[in-house]
Amino acid sequence: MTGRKPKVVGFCCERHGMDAAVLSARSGKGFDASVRLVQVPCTGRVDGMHILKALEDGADCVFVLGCLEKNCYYDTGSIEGRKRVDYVKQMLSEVGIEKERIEMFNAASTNAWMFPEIVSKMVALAKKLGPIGGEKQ
Amino acid sequence: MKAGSNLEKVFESGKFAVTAEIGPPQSANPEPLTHHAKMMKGSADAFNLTDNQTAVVRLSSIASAVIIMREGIEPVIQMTCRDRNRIALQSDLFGAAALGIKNVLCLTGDHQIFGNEKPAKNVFDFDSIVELQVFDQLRREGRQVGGEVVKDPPKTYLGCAENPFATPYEYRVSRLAKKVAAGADFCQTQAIFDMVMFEKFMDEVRSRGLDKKIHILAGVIPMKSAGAARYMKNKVPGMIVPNEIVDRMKNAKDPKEEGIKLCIEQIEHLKTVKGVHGVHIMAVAWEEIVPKIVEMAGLLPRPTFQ
Amino acid sequence: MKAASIQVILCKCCTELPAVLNVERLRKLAEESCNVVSVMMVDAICDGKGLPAVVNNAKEAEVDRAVILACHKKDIDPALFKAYRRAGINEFMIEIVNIREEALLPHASEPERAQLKAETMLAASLARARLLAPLEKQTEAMKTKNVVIIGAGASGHAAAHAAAKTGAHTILIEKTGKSLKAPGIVMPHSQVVGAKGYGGNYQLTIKAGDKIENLDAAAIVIATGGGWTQLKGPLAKAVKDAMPLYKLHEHLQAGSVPKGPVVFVDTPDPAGKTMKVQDYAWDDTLETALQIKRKARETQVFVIFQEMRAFGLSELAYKEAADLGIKFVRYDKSAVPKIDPKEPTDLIVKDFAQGDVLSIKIGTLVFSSIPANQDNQAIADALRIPMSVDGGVRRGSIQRWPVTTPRPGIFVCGSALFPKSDEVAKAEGEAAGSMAGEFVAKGEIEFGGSVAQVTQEKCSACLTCIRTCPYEAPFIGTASKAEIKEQLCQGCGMCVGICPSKAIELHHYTDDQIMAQARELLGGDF
Amino acid sequence: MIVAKRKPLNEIAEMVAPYKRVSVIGCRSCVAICLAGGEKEVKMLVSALKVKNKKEGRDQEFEALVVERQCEKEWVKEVEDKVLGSDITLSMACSLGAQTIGDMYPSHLTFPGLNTGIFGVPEEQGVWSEKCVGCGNCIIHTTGGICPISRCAKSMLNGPCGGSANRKCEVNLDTDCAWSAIYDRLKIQNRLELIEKVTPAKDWSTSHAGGRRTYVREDAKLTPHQKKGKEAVQ
Repeated sequence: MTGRKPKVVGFCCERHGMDAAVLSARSGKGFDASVRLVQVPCTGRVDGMHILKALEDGADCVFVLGCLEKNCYYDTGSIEGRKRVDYVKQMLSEVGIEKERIEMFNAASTNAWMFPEIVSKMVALAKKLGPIGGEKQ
Repeated sequence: MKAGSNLEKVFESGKFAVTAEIGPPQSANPEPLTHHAKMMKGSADAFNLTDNQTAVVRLSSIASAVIIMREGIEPVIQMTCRDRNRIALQSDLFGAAALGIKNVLCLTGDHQIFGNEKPAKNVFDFDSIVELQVFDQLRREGRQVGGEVVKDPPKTYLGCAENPFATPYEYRVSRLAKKVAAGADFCQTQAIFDMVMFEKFMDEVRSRGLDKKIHILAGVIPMKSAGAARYMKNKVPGMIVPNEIVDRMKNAKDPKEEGIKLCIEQIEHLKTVKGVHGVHIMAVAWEEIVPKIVEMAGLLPRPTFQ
Repeated sequence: MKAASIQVILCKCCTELPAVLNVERLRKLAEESCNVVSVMMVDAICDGKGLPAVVNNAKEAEVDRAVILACHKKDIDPALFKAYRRAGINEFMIEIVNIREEALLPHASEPERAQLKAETMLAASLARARLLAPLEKQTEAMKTKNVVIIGAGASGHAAAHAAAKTGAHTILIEKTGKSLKAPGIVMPHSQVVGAKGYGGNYQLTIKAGDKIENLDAAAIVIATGGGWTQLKGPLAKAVKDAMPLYKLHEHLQAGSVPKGPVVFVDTPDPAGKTMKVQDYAWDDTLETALQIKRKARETQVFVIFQEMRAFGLSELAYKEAADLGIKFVRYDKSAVPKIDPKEPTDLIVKDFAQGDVLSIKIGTLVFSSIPANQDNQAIADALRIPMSVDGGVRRGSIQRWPVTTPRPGIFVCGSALFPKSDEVAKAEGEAAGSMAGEFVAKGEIEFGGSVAQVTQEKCSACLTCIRTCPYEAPFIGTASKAEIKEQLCQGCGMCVGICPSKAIELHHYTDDQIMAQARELLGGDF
Repeated sequence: MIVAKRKPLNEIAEMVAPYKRVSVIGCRSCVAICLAGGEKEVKMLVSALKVKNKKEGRDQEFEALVVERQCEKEWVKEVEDKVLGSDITLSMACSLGAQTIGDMYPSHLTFPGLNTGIFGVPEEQGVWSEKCVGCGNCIIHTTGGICPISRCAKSMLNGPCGGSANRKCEVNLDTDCAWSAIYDRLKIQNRLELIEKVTPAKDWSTSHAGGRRTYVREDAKLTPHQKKGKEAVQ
């Protein structure tokens, strides 16, 4: 497979999610460049539509990264975020698309090691599954 | 005499009555019915023919009744409200009476979710109590529920079922009283394993004088294995099986023998409970054991009438 | 609507950016992009030196918004936003792009991909910037200067003193009747039972004795301290006269030395799951153990623990403890200390470090850990703040806001967070008190900005937002449609994400802004 | 309110697959409130179908629309152009909305996107339970305010049946037995005598059994004269 690079979108909450990503970069950890981060204030802000739209617009995989559920800055925000992701997963499986393409993760801002792991997991998945609808676009 | 059935005569004579259950086959073959009728003849006063019990499609109870009557034994047909509206119920009552069927047990019916036709649309135009009331009015006044006066009304002996072990417990006797008020002549209870609880139920039945108004047949189920006991304890809604009974079945060397022994003990005990006028033996898929149990419980010979 | 005119600032991050990326290419791309009227390169936006030039450039070019390619927004000096504001550019019109940590640092080994990614990020932020709208914050005057401190223990006391220094009126609410000396008003036998309002203007309901009183508070400090417990589990069955650490401390103050050997355990329930072992209070345990040894050298002292961390210079005490012969035994959860079944006065414990199984005769058993305060839940419910798993009050962020709760104007300190030693509790109390004082000193509440707003024509009044919001910001207004109380809105956007009628938008994070950014990011091929 | 549930997306996709231009119309009333057919669901549905089409290489155009109350002609009229400009309309309202569009534009195809289920009460966020079947003759004043027709699996009038264990329904063990609830309610209201009386056969002619029902408020109806005036204005 040459040419096309995988495309992964990560919706990260402004609190622990983005901080974890920033800390991992600052601690000298590299991660695959294929990831595109979109900051949201809280993963509870994520609307299923944002995820679906990203898939429509060419993302192979989408992840949502929020605070740990028991330590969410907005109390229940990352729990809400997970519910949104689960709902979209359900919708995807109904239309015959791998629901693994989207995933919810939680991290503490101090978990520098976690972010590169999430990225490599999603990039590997994107490579494995390929673009939705194959190479033609 | 309301209908002059054998069962009615046994009750009127003050004798301890025995009824048993025959499950019609899941086919158009009458043979199993004839076989069971021959085998059980003489061991009970009347035999219940279930009406698509647990919503499993079976040979109809009225047709089954006619088949066993050919063998000279008396049927009690069960008639549920699940599959018939008031038109069909009254029509079937006429039909049954015309065919010589004298005992009818009025039931609401198990929900179709338990059966083999789950997507069915149910009817439930009536519940069992309304069914009793309507049938009672038909036989007494010769008037249909819609007001139409019937020339030759059916003469039917009406039964009902009651489960002393369903919740709310404190309401069960009231519910029996409602069935009496609606016109029930006899009542077959759910299988009794918890004697203490049943006696409490009967205490209240007697205190309200209901034992004088309705003939109560206490239900028993002979069990073949510990598995059957556990199943009834855990899976059958509204059934209470005490742990001692499950343990007894579990520890038995020969569970079948133990099951028979237990059933006979239960019958012996029930005979002593005031207000109990008979037993109803539900040997589900084990019909052949009924004559043995009746004999060993000292209930033979069954009375006969002119 | 007037077309956006955008200023793009490229921060070189001293020499970091040019080392990996082709800055000229970025500059060229920016210059060629739609709506961009000015592109400027600065050495380091964070040092503030280039700020006047940047702002002057913005003024000259008459831009109404800016895209700044730099680093993490949280690390950008607020002076930048102030400077822009002076130039007439609203802070919500400034888009900071974290080129450093999202492209430069993590992808330094693949400069060409990093370059393409940076260019795509620039395009995406321009797309987002075009959709930005200025947002004005509003203010509301605080009705009082009251700082209400809940709990008059070590941390509460420290908080009261610190807050009073800033000129705030302090009101110390204490559940018990203990006599207190503190600045401001002290209310013994009092408890907070309810609260309304928001940071700057809270209305508390206080149960003072048998009376219910209302109390206005501009800020609140939760200093409820730790809870109280007894020995639990199998140990409790065998040892009847175990005492908590503070009891032993009182005995020592009164001059009596406990019966040796003295055995300290780290939790009242080593075998159970009722309480997590916390690594606090070791300063106090160490100090108390030392006091025993200093008073009665011959008394044997054992400290049995799973994890041990003394705070700061308290670590020096380890040396004295070793010199005086205090024995430290570390155990593991897999082999918790238990009483010898044959000898009920002997404690059997496996030394995790050495592997030996020790049998220790108990003279006095002291347990040092205390659980979270049982009152925390009620207070958290009244103030509607989240709790941590351990039953403590949850703080905003361990690094950035250690004594702040997620609710503005409510601060927390000491063992109300999780049990800790006196010294640490006092330090936190001081911090929380000062922060509360400073909060009140502002005299007014700032609200609005990135908050949710309902488009009433679209609202179905389904109540979903009201049920979902953790802050009770949405309510059904007089038009029988949802409205947002901006003072209560924290800008999380949970109501926006769940609204079935798409009737709510979160300013600064609108659907269009989020999706435009994502779309542009996906447009790049790298 | 009316509670509906989105049909599985594969079923919807199959329904609309043969058509090029699809208008998807939601409703801001009951189905928005029960999270089945509001603007959000409409937009997500369209997006999910587009993702599916992308996978399968199918070319379809979608238009996402929402109206205030799809069961009323006047509201539907507002999107008439879009409806008629499409090859097919997928209604994301209850069946009433879908039928209103269908009745207004008989030659236009209108398909249901939702399964309309129950007259329900939101017990908590995300949970709706049936409490009425529209039998047309309310009796809950005699049953402690609890409807046995909808809340009992067998619509018993003289319940509870013999399968009630632990006050739960035998048909669904997570559901409370309606008659146990009625018993408890009448007990606290000191009205247990009501449950002791035999309730006679119910007259079902007021329900759907009596044929399709139309309720009319004569005084609210417009006279032919008034109607004529309206038409003249239009």
